[in-house]
Amino acid sequence: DKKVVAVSIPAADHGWTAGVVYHAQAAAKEINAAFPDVEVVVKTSPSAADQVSALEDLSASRKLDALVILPYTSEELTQPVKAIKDMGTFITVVDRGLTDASVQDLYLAGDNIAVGANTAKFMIDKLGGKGDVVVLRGIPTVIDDERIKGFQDTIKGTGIKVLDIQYAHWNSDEAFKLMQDYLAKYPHIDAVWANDDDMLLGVLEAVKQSGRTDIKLALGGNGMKDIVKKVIDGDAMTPVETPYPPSMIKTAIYMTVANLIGQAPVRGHVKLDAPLITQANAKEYYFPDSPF
Amino acid sequence: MSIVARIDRERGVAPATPVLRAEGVSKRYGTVTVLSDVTLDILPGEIHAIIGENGAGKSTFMRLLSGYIEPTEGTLAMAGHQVRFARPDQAQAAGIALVHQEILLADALTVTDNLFLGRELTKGGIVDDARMRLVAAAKLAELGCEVPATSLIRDISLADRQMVQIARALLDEHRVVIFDEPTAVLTGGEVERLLAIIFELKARGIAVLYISHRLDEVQRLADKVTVLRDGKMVGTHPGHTLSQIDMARLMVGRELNALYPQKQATRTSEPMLSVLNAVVPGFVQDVSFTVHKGEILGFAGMIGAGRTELFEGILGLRPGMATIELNGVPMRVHSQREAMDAGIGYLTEDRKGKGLLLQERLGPNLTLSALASFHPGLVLKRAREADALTRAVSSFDIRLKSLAAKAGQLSGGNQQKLLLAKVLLTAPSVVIIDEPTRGIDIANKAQIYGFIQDLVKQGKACIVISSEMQELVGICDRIIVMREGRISGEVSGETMTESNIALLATSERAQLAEGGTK
Amino acid sequence: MTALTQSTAPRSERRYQFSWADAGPFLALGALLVLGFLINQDFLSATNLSNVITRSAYVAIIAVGATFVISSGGLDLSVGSMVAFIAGITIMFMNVMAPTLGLWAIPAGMAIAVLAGLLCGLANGLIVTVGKIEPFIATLGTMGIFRALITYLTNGGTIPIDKSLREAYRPVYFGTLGGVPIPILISAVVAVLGAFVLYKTKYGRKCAAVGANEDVARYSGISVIKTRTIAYVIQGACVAIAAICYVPRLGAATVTTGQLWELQVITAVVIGGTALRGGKGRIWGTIAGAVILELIANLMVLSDFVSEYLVAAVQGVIIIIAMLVQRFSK
Amino acid sequence: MTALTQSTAPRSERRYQFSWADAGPFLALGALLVLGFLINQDFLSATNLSNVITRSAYVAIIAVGATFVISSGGLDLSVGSMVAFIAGITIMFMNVMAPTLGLWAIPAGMAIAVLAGLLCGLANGLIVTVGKIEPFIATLGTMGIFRALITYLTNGGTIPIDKSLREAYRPVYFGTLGGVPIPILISAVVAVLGAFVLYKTKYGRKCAAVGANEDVARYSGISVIKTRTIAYVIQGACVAIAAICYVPRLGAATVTTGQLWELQVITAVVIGGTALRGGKGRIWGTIAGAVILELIANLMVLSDFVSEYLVAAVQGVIIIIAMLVQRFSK
Ligand SMILES: Nc1ncnc2c1ncn2[C@@H]1O[C@H](COP(=O)(O)OP(=O)(O)OP(=O)(O)O)[C@@H](O)[C@H]1O
Ligand SMILES: Nc1ncnc2c1ncn2[C@@H]1O[C@H](COP(=O)(O)OP(=O)(O)OP(=O)(O)O)[C@@H](O)[C@H]1O
Ligand SMILES: [Mg+2]
Ligand SMILES: [Mg+2]
Repeated sequence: DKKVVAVSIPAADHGWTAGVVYHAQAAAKEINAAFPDVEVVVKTSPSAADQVSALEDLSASRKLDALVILPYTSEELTQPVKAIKDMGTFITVVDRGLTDASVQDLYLAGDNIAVGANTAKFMIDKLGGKGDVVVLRGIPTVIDDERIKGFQDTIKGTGIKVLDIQYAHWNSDEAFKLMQDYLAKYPHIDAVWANDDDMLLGVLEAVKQSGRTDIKLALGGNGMKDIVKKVIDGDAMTPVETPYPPSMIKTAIYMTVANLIGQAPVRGHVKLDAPLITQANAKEYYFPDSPF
Repeated sequence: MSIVARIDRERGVAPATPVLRAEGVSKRYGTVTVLSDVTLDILPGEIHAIIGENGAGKSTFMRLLSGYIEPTEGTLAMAGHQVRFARPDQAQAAGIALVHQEILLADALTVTDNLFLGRELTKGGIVDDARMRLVAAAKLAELGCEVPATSLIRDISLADRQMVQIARALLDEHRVVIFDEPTAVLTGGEVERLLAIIFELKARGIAVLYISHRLDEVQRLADKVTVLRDGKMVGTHPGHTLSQIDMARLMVGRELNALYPQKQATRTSEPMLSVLNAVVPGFVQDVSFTVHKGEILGFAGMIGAGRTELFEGILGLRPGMATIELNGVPMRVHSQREAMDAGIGYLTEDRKGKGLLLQERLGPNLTLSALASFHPGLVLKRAREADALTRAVSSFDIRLKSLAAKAGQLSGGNQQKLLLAKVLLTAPSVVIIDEPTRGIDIANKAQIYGFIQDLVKQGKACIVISSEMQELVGICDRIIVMREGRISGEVSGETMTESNIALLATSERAQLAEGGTK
Repeated sequence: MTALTQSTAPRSERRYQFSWADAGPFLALGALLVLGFLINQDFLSATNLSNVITRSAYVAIIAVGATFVISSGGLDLSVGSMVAFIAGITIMFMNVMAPTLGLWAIPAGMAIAVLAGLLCGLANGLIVTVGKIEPFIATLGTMGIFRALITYLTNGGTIPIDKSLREAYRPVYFGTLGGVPIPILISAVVAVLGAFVLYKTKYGRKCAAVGANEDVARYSGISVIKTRTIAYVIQGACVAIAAICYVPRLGAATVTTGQLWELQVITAVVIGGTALRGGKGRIWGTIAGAVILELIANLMVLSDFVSEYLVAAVQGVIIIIAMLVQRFSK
Repeated sequence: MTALTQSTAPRSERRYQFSWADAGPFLALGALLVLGFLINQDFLSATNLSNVITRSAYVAIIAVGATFVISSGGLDLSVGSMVAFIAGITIMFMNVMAPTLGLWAIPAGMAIAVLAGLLCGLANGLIVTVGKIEPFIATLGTMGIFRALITYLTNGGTIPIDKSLREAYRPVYFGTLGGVPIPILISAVVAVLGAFVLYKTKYGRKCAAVGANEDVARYSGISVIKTRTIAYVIQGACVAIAAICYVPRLGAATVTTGQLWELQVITAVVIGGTALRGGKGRIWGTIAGAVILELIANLMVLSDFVSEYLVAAVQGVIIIIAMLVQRFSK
């Protein structure tokens, strides 16, 4: 009998989640082709409630040998995932940890705090410890909170001042508008941080249009291929990038399958680092064929 | 019940105390005065007719008495006590009911729902549908209306809707019942039954206010007749002393010519529109007829005979089948547009629901079906539209206070005239008019008859569907009578009498009598 | 009058007539069940069906309220945010009270939820009726307001329910009574109550009248403002009940709770046969509509035909087809 | 005749009368400008205002189309997804054509965009009119379909425009003509055309008639199906024009492009004074409405009063207040 690995991820509702869907599907295709006795099923859900529903549906209709899940939110998905674990399913959790850590057999995550912190460190360095910064944040969620927290904790005590911080919903259009408004509101801005690369695209257009020269840095995060390309090309305004690769889902799926069919049990906690991508190492993070 | 008790008590004490009194009431809309300084007493057990030309302010006055609008000036008193109605239901609670000139029912609800709207019968807090249906059916049967109490209003004919409205007003005991042109959409039998009911109300000591442009009804009914002209009161007269001609003269304020124009021999034997085997599922079976160039062809019948449906079916306004020959050319009509383009104009009987955009100004309403002729290039010619409106207002004598009015602000009769003008703008060669003079005052009726005659004089053909037999006899060359969706006979020349039409309209096999009144 | 009686004899009462229009949503439901079975045999398994119906309970409960609002001629786009907002304050209240009240914090919190629902509904109703603002815009405004409030309350994150209450509260979603999941029972009760009020009480008649023709209603002595406001209040109560069932399912309220539910709710109502322009509501049709929507989503998960990217498209197509089938089965 | 001359001689057509109802949105706009200036002096700077108005261009252009749809008694929820879909296929087409056509790929792509817009609009229109499906549901369905299609085309990500075309296309958003940003000019042209068609042509009359009373329109020889379908086609064309202006702004189409624009568009139309139940459209009010919405968002950023969490709430409140002001200034 085939071993079933269910993959439950958010629907592609912006760039990063689109990357997740892409990599998950790629992994499923590769594994289904390579291992005849493993079936990987990918299901996307547009909300937390839908994700819970999808879990119920998947587990009601067949026995799952393993579940790889990138949960919408930690609190809401903990109980439903636990219910599946209780049926004897191997649980791999990606990115957002469940509130009850004992549920996850394998946990693989990026480091959102580090995304914020590393960006902040670079900024402090580059600006010489002082300067006026505006920040664009995404959608009210834990990821967003953690990145902002990492950033703010790091600049505490330095001369870096956050002039303004507003939501732009991880959406380039909204970021474009918000940046235009920041530019109208503040006659002098040293640096911009958009905590996601989708937003950075909008920011860059707005800065370009304004023709202002006071903005020295415009940084993003997440490792979008267009931004990594900029780093490779030695862009002055965006010289660095922090990765938060959606491909972590692929890693997680492979590790889970390895656990199922391999001899070596895979358990525990894997934290992907968020090192600064610079011109020196950018090539390693550049995947021109990924949609993200 | 308590109301009746009170009425009895009052009658015992002071029989002459007016049950309702309007004192010096006026109504203005902005700067437009619609009604000025009207004082009127209404006594219990009295039938009081209000007559006047279209736009004289009759409906406005009635709406004011029954709480639909509030007077700008003046007061109302009931049994000597001053009252103020902010809403119609307050007037209803005080014992005043109005049967509106325009149908005011909720289309999406059933007959029963509409009858009991806002005063449902309940049993232990639960609405008692079964009992309401019974009561509704009984009340409708009493009025001679046989629609099922469970039909949706939108599925029943206009006449039936009017009966439902009347039933609604009569459901509770009232002290004053106001009828605003109740018979405009009714035919002979229904009218008789309604008049009988009104006499019954009178006998019970209930005051009745009655508005009609059918002066014969007024003459039969009214104890008193009050005449309004241009929003002002002209006078109150004892009813039975006035002849119809007197009433007309009082309304118009001048001498009147004959109501019906002299018949002209414009009819030719050249067929203009022939309809063969028309079928409208559920309404009409196998109807064929021909109308000739220069002819006025009448269609008579009881309510529910299917006349409206016949023509709507022919013109593609509802599902139906018919073979048509227009000027000898066979054709099929799938939509009103095609009919218009072929030169067939149709004036609907439902001016409020299907005829006019009530929220729209007069110009756009007038030109709606003839937009092409106001639109020679890309741009709509506003000046041409304004011209057309001015012309229509004068040639159809549309009475209005301002050319910027909305269609819904016109009085009922004037809406009808606007609608007629609208249909004739399409320059049809065959004009089908469903109830041409519904709600039109006597002076203007003559005008419209004249107009119809002008049409046939120009070599057009005209079909007139009417529930007023007298009117058909007065103007038509030939009258087809329908019954239960079929043609039951045809009258012309000597046989064209009201009694023959009535006979054909009601009984299976009619023996027509010759001669009689014309 | 002989003619009249003759001609109308064959027309009988409608009462016992089978109405295709009313049966539409149930036929669509049946068709979907058959389709589902053809696609995947597991579809008709008791677990799967019970899961799906349980899940449709929220939307069904809210949609019962929406049937009132819509049949009275209104519209409410704020219900999704309102669920989140009410769930949020309910959880906060329960958490605060848990130390003093113990498990009694749960019923107390439920009472607070209902109160909050009534107030939110009242606010919507008053803005629409007294403020005379187009319902679409008014409730779009309050949708933003409720959503922002829950964002503010959660500091942009999540409010989880206290561990001490969690287990005791769980059965409200996960429990069964006589083998029937509790949310299904609750939604059945709400639907029966809704049907009773809409079909059997004076208020229901007023509601339909106001939606069918405001003028006629007003002239019949029905207060349009009061009737329509009450419809919004009923909607608020239904949202509160849905929130009460929702909280134990995920154990938390977040800023994304209930997002886009308003569209699902309205779709359920319309699929159920209630006309958006008001007039007459169909509670049972609404329930069928809510189940249909969940079934479609469930089918998408169970079938493997559709690319993940195209799920929304297929759902859209199925809904349009369902409406077409309904329209032309008349 | 006599009656008219007697009592009404002095009163003529409305043409020169001032109407408070029509002025409502412009008054609200003025009030907002004053408020903005009080909050932040930079608000009235030329750059800021020009940015804001340029930004409102998309919504304004789409909302002109929506004014047709709504005044003809319809509704279109799919416009946001349609922008994304059209932008997506336009970019794909341009990219494919760039090697052969060079810069001519840009106008060719624009033509394709317009064609696609007309077809999408036609599809919406036919589903609503011929399919007789409630516009809310029909366009909710196509909204899902368009969104899924763009997700599918982009693989859930982004379709950027070819580098070789980027610079040549940029001015369509960022360029100016006689000092006026091009998107503003385009939306002005669209509005003038829209106003012309709606107020000065036969079609405009038909549109309003169909929206006001379908039966009257039908009995007046107007094809309800044709008229309403054309309104959706016009909507499609407007969406295409908006997409054409949109592409050069960020040089890409993504799965999130145009999300929730449908709500903004409808809000703009309603704030502008067009009634959602149809019958009368106000193109210039719609334009004012679109600018008002952008101004409110702009004010939120420029002012420092509001917590980032509460921005949506304050926007909701301002919109409701704007509607109330409008309502009661009548
Ligand atoms: N809301 C309104 N605003 C302005 N004018 C109005 C309004 N309502 C009615 N009028 C005007 O008041 C006048 C009287 O109207 P009313 O309906 O009372 O006439 P009527 O005597 O009932 O006529 P008919 O016999 O045609 O029914 C008409 O000229 C009409 O245009
Ligand atoms: N809802 C309905 N369902 C079935 N039959 C109906 C319905 N309404 C009317 N009918 C039938 O249709 C036929 C024609 O109705 P209608 O009253 O409209 O005719 P009409 O001659 O045009 O009357 P009017 O004088 O009102 O114009 C009658 O046989 C009537 O019984
Ligand atoms: Mg009148
Ligand atoms: Mg008729």
